[in-house]
Amino acid sequence: MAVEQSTTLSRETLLDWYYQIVLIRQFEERCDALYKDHKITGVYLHLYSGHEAVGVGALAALGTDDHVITAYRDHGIALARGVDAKPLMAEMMGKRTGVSGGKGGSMHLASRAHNFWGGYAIVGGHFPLATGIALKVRYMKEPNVVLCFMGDGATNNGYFHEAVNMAAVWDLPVIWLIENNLVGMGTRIEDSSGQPQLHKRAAAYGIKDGGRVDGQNVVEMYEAVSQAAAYAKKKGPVLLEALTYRYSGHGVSDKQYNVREDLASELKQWQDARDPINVLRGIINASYPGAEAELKALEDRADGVVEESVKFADESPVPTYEDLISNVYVGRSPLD
Amino acid sequence: MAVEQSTTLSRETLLDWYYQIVLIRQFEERCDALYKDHKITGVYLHLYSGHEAVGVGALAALGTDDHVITAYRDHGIALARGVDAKPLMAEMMGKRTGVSGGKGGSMHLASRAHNFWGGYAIVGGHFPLATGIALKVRYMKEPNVVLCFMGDGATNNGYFHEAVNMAAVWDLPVIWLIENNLVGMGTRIEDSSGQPQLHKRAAAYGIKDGGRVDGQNVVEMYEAVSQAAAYAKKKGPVLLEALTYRYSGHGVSDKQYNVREDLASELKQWQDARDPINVLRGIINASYPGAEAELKALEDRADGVVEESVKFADESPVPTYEDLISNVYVGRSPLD
Amino acid sequence: MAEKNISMRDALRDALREEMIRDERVFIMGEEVGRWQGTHRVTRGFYEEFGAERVRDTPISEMAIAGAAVGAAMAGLRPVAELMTINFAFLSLDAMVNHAAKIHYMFNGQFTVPLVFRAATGWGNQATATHSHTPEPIFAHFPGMYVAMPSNARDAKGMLKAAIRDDNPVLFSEVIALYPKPSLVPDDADFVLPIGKSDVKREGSDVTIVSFGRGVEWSLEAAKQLSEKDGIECEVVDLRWLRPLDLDPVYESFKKTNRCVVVEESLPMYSVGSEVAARLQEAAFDYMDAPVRRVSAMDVPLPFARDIELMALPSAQKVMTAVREVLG
Amino acid sequence: MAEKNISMRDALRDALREEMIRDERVFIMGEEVGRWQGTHRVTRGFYEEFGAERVRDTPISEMAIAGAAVGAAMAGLRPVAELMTINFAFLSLDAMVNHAAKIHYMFNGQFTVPLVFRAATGWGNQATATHSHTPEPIFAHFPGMYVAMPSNARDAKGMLKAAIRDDNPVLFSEVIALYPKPSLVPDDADFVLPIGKSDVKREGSDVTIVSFGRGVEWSLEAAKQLSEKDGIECEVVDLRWLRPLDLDPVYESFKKTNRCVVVEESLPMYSVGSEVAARLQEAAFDYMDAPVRRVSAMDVPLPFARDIELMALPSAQKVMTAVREVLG
Ligand SMILES: Cc1ncc(C[n+]2csc(CCOP(=O)(O)OP(=O)(O)O)c2C)c(N)n1
Ligand SMILES: Cc1ncc(C[n+]2csc(CCOP(=O)(O)OP(=O)(O)O)c2C)c(N)n1
Ligand SMILES: [Mg+2]
Ligand SMILES: [Mg+2]
Repeated sequence: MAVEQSTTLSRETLLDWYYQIVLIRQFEERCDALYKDHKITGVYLHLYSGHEAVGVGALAALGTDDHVITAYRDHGIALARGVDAKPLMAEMMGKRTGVSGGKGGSMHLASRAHNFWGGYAIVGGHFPLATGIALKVRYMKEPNVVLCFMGDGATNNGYFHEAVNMAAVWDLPVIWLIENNLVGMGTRIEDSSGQPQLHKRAAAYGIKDGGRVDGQNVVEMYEAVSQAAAYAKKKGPVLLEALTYRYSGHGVSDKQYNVREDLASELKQWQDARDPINVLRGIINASYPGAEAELKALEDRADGVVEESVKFADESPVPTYEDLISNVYVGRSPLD
Repeated sequence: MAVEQSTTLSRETLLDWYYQIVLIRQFEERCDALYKDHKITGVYLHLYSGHEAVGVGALAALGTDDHVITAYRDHGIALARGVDAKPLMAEMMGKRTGVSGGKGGSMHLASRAHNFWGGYAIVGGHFPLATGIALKVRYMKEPNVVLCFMGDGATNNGYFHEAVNMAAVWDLPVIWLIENNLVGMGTRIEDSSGQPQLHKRAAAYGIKDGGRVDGQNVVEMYEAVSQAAAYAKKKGPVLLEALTYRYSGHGVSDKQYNVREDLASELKQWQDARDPINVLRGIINASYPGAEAELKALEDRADGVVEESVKFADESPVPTYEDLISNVYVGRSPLD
Repeated sequence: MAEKNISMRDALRDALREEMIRDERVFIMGEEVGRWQGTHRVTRGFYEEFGAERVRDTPISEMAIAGAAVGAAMAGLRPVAELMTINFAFLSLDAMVNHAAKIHYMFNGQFTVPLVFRAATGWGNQATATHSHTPEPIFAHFPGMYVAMPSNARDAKGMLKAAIRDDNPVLFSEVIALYPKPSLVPDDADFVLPIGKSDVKREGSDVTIVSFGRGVEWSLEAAKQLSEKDGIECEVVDLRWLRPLDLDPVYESFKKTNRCVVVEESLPMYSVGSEVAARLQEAAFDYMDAPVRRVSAMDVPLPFARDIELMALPSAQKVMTAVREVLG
Repeated sequence: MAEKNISMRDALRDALREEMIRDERVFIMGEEVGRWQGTHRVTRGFYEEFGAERVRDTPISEMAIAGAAVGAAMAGLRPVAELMTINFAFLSLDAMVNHAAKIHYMFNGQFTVPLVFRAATGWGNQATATHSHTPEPIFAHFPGMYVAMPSNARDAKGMLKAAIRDDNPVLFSEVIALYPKPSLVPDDADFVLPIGKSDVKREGSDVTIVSFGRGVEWSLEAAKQLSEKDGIECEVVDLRWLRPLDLDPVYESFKKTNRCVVVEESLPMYSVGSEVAARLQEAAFDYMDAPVRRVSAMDVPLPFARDIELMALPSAQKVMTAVREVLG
């Protein structure tokens, strides 16, 4: 059980975060079921369950004009950013009404209207995009920050080094937020990184080391990212590491947890002791006791939203040949 | 003028290093003249003048079974490794008798017999090669070390991050030796690296930080690399930074020193105060006074060797069509 | 010789395992090749059998995986470096083209680079635009590195063993959709196929179909149906290697059929279909009764949604249409 | 319209400068574009004129240069990212092909990526194997990004301005050997050439020569000599863009000449020559009096030594031989 910890944040805020975390959890669990039902198809599906507090806490610290970008584990981040569940679920199912018109799939959710610049499936590929978006912020003298999520494994890719260094040299307003879930696919952090305390890599770029944060605690995430954002806007990049854990393995192809006892027991420990929903329940209890009925109502609301999203997606049409050949180029058909 | 500093190294050793440093300086100056004479042709020629003590001191610390690899600024390193000046000069001139048969040119010198794995012209490209060679050393349980030279600018390339991290994870015996001459082409270290104290990047990989060494002092280079080699063989990678300066700009295409006074005056300062030949002269004077005549004799000897190499290269035949199509594949003609 | 009916996955696994047993210098490195058992289960059990030294899990560092393999190969080992999928090999292009493929030449033979880059390839299955490449032509564009792409289990085994034993760098592309498909494979640790040899997979006198990788499956299926339905007999030539590219059997076949269709899973431009058509009209101009036709993927990125993804892909049906077209 | 006789270098410089003046969102980033004045002096004086914000010297980070340009373009700027030479663009391939070229499609039009990747290209001058690539076909293989390669100063200006104003990503390859060559260029800040249009550079009735980039120079030289010496009149079509590839003028010309030679600086396999020959035999089969012939570099890495380097390269002489061959 998580320790109960009190906070001065408003009740409303905490309940809102509770709703968001629960919404993500339910959305992800529903996706898992839909995959088993062959309603969501394809080879890839990477659930955010377990990571919810990282995304919700981090995004609570940003304004709507700030910018967000991430990798393929993106559903939860899209939801936390306030993107409607319906077009998200429709994208998961490859429907025409999906955020990316059914052409991107679960790994390529995005919403321009939310300054959510998308999920990206090439490990590290979005890091320099974050640098570039931050460059535009500086170039246009805008007061905003770019939040770039990444996995622990991804920090060993050349893209990390080049993108973070470039942002450092140019003092760009980027928060590099590592969601360290201890493993990339099946490779443990100790086997992939010479420096397993990833936040310490800040020293290689002379940027602010934001330290290690408890990624299962939404309040701590919120506070750490708030501070990082203030710093980044004024001075330049921050590297921040959030410790978290994935509940559903790497993705739908991950069979490790069935055969490896060490992993299964590690997972159980995280779920028992550090589940982000439980941790937040504890905080709410400590600060504003007696909210049980409201929490239950929020869970029901989330359930309804997910249900509705599935119905919407299910009833939506699939893309057509026109969609296949549209948006290959701006203003030109690929058949020309 | 360089400070005079005494040492317990043998007179013989110091004189040998003096000879090597002078040989490199003369070889490089001769190359420059040959380029102006159109005897060395092509678009690339990157002289090692100014860096001599780095290469000579570092290589003095290695055994013949240790391994050496570098970038395109490789002539001096080849000489310091003991490769004969004749086939080196022949390679500069694109002759059939060159170390690489006239097919590699100045940027691609190598000598398998000397465990000198070559110069490489894609910035960063040789870093993972060093990792791979060190992997072989470990795989075969050999007691040796790999010394990988690199420029300051090159440390900002993705190859650096991936290759150094991989060597760190696997505890491989590599010395990553940065020849920090403060600039890559025309870009100052502060404008290319968020962390201008490059040795501190060791922290990002959890490897040994070998610190910053005076690259103009051959004795300090020798000592630092000796220590690094001992450590690397036993424990794993070391990152070492040598401060040095290039005397002839980036390469033959570099016109900056003609137009930029800041650079010209910086160059003059280094030459006046920290020239590796003068520094070593000072050390010899302090430790073993009265060697002037011998030093002069060594200079003459170097002169003779360079002269002979030019003659050899000049009289050597150019490659033929057979050479053009040989060694594209092992055991197969490209025309098949 | 005894044969066994096994999947391409198992044939590749056998090839790797036999070569590792045969030669201690052969080792495997790549993402998830060890404890995870290989993303596509080709190295299943290897970590347990050969240990962490010879089955090396790497960080997500495609530049270093490829480059370290080059260094290790130069130094005397025989690495099999897995790039997980060919899509990630874009990050290894420089290490492959400017290093693996050039080092033997640039240093005039002082070093050899005996390694194999293995990569899973092919599109389909909604892997989406970034994960659906079949870009072997761009790697085969450059001299110095061979490019292999087997179409069945038997070839896969013989070709992979050849690649490992050869002293040149080889990019070995394995079509994901073919992993589970079985065929008869010689149960012989020395079953090695020659490098750079095409293979006639079906004889026929009416039309020559040239293909490789998964295209061979579509071609054979089309040939079967055309024979049954229309009495059209197609000869199917499997290139097997995109470099060295062996077109002799294609020319020979064409001199008999005078008509040709090239089938590939890849994009249409600057591709294998282009090269084969160009070479054929040069080598056998007088035998051409009709233009060479090409069947390939549509010239668009691959979308996620299944229906439209399928529209963009080649198929046996599309091959049949092309064959009927060249017959006029 | 007034014209001035300037080098391709200056024409490119004018194009960049005019576009930077015209649109504040246009900026330049790359290695040595600023204080060094550009490796090939194309951005000479820009650092002083536009300042460090708009003429950004970068670290030696080709992945980040390309990727940051993509991000900046998505966010509303119009970056011109210089990759110094195309050889280093191998390190940018993933950012170009999996990001620049795919983002508009994958997110169904939510983002556009209006940027230009500039790169110096071409071999010759003993730059050796790693620094002598002309690999544009491998970039043009993939949909989603245009590929331009002008053959003279005038085209260079009009095409670069078109590339900067267009909302699609463009790889703009500039042949180093052409930088100093002058031609008449309109002195007009709105001189913009259409994207994806080939151009007939010389009219003629006997043989169609198809080329691009530096090959156009060899082709025109060959055409001149063939006309003078043998009375053979060649039509020379300059593709200008490898994607979109406009072959209509080629077909049209071929229907008149019935003979074709494709000339390229690149390697021969899976290349432009392959694509043009394949398409021509498909589109104009009935007009073929002889097979299309291809002139390209030899299929080897480029060596340092000058004599043998030249042997490997195409030339006007080799074009003349090929033209005589197609004429039988
Ligand atoms: C360049 C590249 N290499 C490999 C992969 C395959 N791959 C996808 S996710 C992944 C693991 C990433 O781990 P991490 O960054 O820790 O993120 P997590 O999945 O744990 O959230 C790998 C190796 C890829 N998509 N792109
Ligand atoms: C990947 C790559 N990018 C760019 C270049 C062009 N280039 C050659 S040397 C150089 C500067 C390297 O600087 P540094 O590493 O400091 O070495 P130095 O020349 O100072 O010894 C650059 C940018 C290259 N050869 N390879
Ligand atoms: Mg992870
Ligand atoms: Mg330097």
